[in-house]
Amino acid sequence: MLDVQDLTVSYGAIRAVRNVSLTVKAGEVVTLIGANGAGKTSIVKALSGLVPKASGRTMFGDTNISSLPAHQVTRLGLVHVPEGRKLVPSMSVEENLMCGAYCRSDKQEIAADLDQVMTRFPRLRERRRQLAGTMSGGERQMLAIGRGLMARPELLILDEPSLGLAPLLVEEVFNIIAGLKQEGKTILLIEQNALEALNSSDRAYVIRVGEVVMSGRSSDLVDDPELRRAYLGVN
Amino acid sequence: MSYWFTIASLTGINVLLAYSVYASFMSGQVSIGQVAFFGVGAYVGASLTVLGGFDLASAVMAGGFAGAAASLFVGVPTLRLKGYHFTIATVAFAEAMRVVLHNLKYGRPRSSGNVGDQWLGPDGATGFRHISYLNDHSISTGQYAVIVWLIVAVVVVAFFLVERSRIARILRTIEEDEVVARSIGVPVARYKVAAFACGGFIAGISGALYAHLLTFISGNDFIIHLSTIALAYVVIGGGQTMWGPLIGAIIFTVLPETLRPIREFRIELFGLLIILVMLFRPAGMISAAMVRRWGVALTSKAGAKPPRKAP
Amino acid sequence: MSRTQKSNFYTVRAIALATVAAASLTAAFTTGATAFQDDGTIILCSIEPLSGIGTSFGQPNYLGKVIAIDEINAEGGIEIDGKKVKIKLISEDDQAKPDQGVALFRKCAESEKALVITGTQYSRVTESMWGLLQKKVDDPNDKGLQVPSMSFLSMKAGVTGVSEWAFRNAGDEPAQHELAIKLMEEKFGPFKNYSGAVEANEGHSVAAWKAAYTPALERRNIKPAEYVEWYETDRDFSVQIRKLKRAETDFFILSSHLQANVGAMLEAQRQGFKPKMIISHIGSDAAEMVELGKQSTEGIVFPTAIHMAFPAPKVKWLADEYKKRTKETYMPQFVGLGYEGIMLVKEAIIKAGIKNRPETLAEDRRKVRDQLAAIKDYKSFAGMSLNMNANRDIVRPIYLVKITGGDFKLYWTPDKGFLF
Amino acid sequence: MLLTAVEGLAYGGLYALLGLGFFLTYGVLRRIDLAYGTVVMTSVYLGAMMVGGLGLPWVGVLALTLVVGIPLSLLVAYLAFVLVRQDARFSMAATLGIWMVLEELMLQSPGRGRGQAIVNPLQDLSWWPWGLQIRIDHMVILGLALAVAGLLTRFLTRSRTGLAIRVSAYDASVAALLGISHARMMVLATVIASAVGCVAGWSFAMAQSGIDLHFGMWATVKGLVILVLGGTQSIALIVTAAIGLGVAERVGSELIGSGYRDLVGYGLILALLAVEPFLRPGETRFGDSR
Repeated sequence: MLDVQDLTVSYGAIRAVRNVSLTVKAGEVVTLIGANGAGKTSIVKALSGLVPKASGRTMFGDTNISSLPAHQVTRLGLVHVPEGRKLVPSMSVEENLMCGAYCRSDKQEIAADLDQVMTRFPRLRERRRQLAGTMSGGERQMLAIGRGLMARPELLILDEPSLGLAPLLVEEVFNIIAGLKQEGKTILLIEQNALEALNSSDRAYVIRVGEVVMSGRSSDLVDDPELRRAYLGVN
Repeated sequence: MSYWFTIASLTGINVLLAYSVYASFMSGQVSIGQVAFFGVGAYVGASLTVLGGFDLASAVMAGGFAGAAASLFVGVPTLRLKGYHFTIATVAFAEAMRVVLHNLKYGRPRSSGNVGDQWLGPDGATGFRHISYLNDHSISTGQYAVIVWLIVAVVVVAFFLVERSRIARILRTIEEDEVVARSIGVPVARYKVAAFACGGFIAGISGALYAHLLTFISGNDFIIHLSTIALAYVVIGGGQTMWGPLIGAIIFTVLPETLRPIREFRIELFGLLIILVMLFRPAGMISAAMVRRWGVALTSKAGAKPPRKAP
Repeated sequence: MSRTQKSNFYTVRAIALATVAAASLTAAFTTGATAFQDDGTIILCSIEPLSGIGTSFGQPNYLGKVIAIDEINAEGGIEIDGKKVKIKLISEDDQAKPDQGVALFRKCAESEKALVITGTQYSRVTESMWGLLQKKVDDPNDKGLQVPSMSFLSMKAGVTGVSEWAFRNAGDEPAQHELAIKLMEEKFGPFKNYSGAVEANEGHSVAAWKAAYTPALERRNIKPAEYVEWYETDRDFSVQIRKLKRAETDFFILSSHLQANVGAMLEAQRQGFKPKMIISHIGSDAAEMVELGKQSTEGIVFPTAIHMAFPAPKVKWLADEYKKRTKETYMPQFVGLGYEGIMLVKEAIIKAGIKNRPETLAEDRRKVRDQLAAIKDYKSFAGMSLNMNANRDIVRPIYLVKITGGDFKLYWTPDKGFLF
Repeated sequence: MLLTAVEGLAYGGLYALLGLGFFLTYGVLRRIDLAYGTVVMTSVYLGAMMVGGLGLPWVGVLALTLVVGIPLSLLVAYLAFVLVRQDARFSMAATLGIWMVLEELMLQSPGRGRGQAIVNPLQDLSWWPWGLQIRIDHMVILGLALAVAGLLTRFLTRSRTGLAIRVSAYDASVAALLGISHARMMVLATVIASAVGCVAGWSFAMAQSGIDLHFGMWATVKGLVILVLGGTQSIALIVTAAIGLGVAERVGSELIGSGYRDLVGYGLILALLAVEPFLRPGETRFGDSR
């Protein structure tokens, strides 16, 4: 579904991402793991068009999105839930969710999806009139994922969904991801929490200083001794 | 020549006004209310020389203290406000102050006045006439320009020293992020109020100097326009370093005068200049990077170590 | 050298450079000024707002002056020592800003060496400019400027009090209004029941009320039945007009500017406030009163110095000349005052017998000042006779104009009385 | 007194329209636009001038005002908020420059800065219930203001585009991730804000039968006052604040005269701002602080 060849991203003279190639097939959950500052976020920002791609060829389905602006990429069904949630604090929960469905015009289906999201996250239904700015971190993450789902994504990119959450909430977030995976959603997941990420994904890419240094099936990587030492903090 | 001396005095007064904005601008607070302290300084300064028989130096100092007092009055309750709340509070205060100055009447009757000129001191909307200290004490325009620029020099040197001290770094930290400043133990409110009071003091001095140069003041002189232009001095000149307000105010005051040959089109040209500067030099004419570059260029030519990075 | 010393050194160098730049700039601009009377002309300065908010009265006034100067120079100029000398008018634009006004006044007095400074026309700026003048002539302790200055329109009673070198041709407000009130009494009976409205934010509206209307009314020992204030920038006058209407006064004195006048009169029309007589002075002599105010401003009476409705042929000539030069249809009195002011100055120069040499400038200025102070029975181009009073205001016979049928009609003249 | 208050209510409609334009610019678009009032004034002024010159009927003024005002607002927005984007303070300074240029251009226009007449077809119509004088044109404008307020509220909270504008104003990249074209939304919002401003300016000018150069600065100051009183969170509060201001100003004029009337308004703002952090800690009146 997503096919990235030799992606390079530069900020001025600095090359944040070098010749990264990766693929995501329909129905897969793929994760990018790596240390802070390894370039994971730069990769997905380039994919969704938020930062320009210096070189490389990116295909999404049959469309070449190498130089497409972000809002048009989203319209194709590649939906990026950014790091730090990026909700609009002065909007209510419901308004934030409705924003997710901006690209769609099927009113009844949107209403159905809204109901579905609220069923998935009952907390959001309870607080549908509350302003997003006044909610807790966990609730905001749910809202962010919910907003992403409202777009009916073909590929959902989740950037650090567990960042800054309490351990109990981290677990809940991974439960949600597991649920989405069961429903057959295609997901590209960025995580610092490598162990959890590997446990809930099909395949993984390990990123170090802007390059892919290792890739393979998540279940294999979990057992890789070098990786365990370097990223998982286990001996 | 005395024309250019007058322009020089006016420029000095505007430079002071620009620094009064800059004092709180350093900590990220945008005030459009400096004209209120300017006006208070003008009224207090003029009252002391005209009605109280004080000398110019004490009157100007008193004008400064009056400006500082007024700025504390508005600053203490409103400086805890976030961002533009404070700016709007200063607008409201300035307009309120204008109304007060406009309606102010005190002083004493003049025995020998013409019809309509029988009051010494501010007479409500009619204004405050006979601020004739300069004529009475034979101070020429050239001498006055020197007095004004001596005060400007003191202020510039003070800012030059502050800019290189810990205080400036703290103020810039507050500008960057108040939360960070607070987390490293900076008493943010106290610094903001102190900076604003310094601004009020400079504005007050400037106002007292203005009153004596103009010989007549009235509440309507102190409209909000003046504050916005004072802010423009800083923004156009550059709000990142202490050179910005100086350059901004000088250009703003001198350029319209040199543009006189094109007559009525000079305001358009001038407005255009503001827009152009904002387009091509958004950090103002003098940016921090530019000062650094110059500093490096000058010091390396002299074979010294490059200066520290500006905070 | 330490780093601080170093940067101080460069600061000094920068300041020195800046000083040099400023000095060369100054030189460039002062050499641009006229060398004194090399071309054998009499130099007059003219300061008024030609751009900015005061343009609407500064421009007409300036044009009036230019027309006068053109006329004088077309005749060869003024005779000095048996030789005709032309007048050169140096025009400065103060944008109705007092800070520019003081600088320009000094420029005219010291760099341009003007014999007389005409202006400025905006009373706020006039106040500051005249504050630079010597208060009393021959006071050796007062180092103020010693140059005669005449403003043609600063309609703020008392503004000349600041210096004996200051003169006005704007009219003697107390006398004007005393006469206007007397005439109203003649026509409508005792002036008892009256109300007033003042534009409280404008110095000269307030000054006119205090110095001109109030004394005239106090002499009659009457107080206003209602008195209201508004600001020039106000947009809503309903509260004030209702108060006035409730007071049911016969006479209404309007001491306010154009914009507020129109707004207030429209509201008066709406509320049905219709006094027998409305007297105004400033701000009613403008085409907008009829254009914007429509029927509501009907019946307003104002005293005028020179109005295009005057029957004198020279007034008609001036109006035609003004229309020709500007393509405007209405000539406000500012044009006439400018024209007449220059003629007054010319008269004073002729009578003063000046030498017009660089070394006699101070002496010449003093002589012209004395002649201005002594103006008596000067026959103006509009046919009236003008006198300078002790306040250094020109006293002139007043004429009343009334807005009637969408036009400005001469209402009362000294020789014919009420015309309708 | 009561009479005054009731009439002030009707007059508040004028302020409400003005406040809505400011709400869109300052609250939704979050631009500190000091030239807003001047742009509106310029548009109405030129509209009135052209109608006078072309001999069109009175409705022509509104049409021409919009024809002038919308492109002008877009130009101002492009100059001050698209090209200058580094810091809101610099954008504010740029709008100051625009303000100066526009005002001076009007002085040098064929109108020479003089007041321009605008025909008010309802000029002398008043309704006199129980000794009150209610101007029909004020009622029409109040109705118009309430209608615009209602439509805007619906638009901004219910419609897809309205929500998109709010997201876009908050953060361009968030908007892009939701598939919203930031540039298009900003243009659209500027057009709406400018249209509301033009309608407000035109209504005002019509109610006073003319327009003059003072209107620009006056409108900006009044708009700011309304904004401070009403905040930028809700349209209902803005309308309430505007109507409140209309009433307060009239009652103020009645009780204390014009001289100190404005002092009460400004004093109120100061008091409100000084007390607010204690009343509602953590919340801001000016939308999302980033």
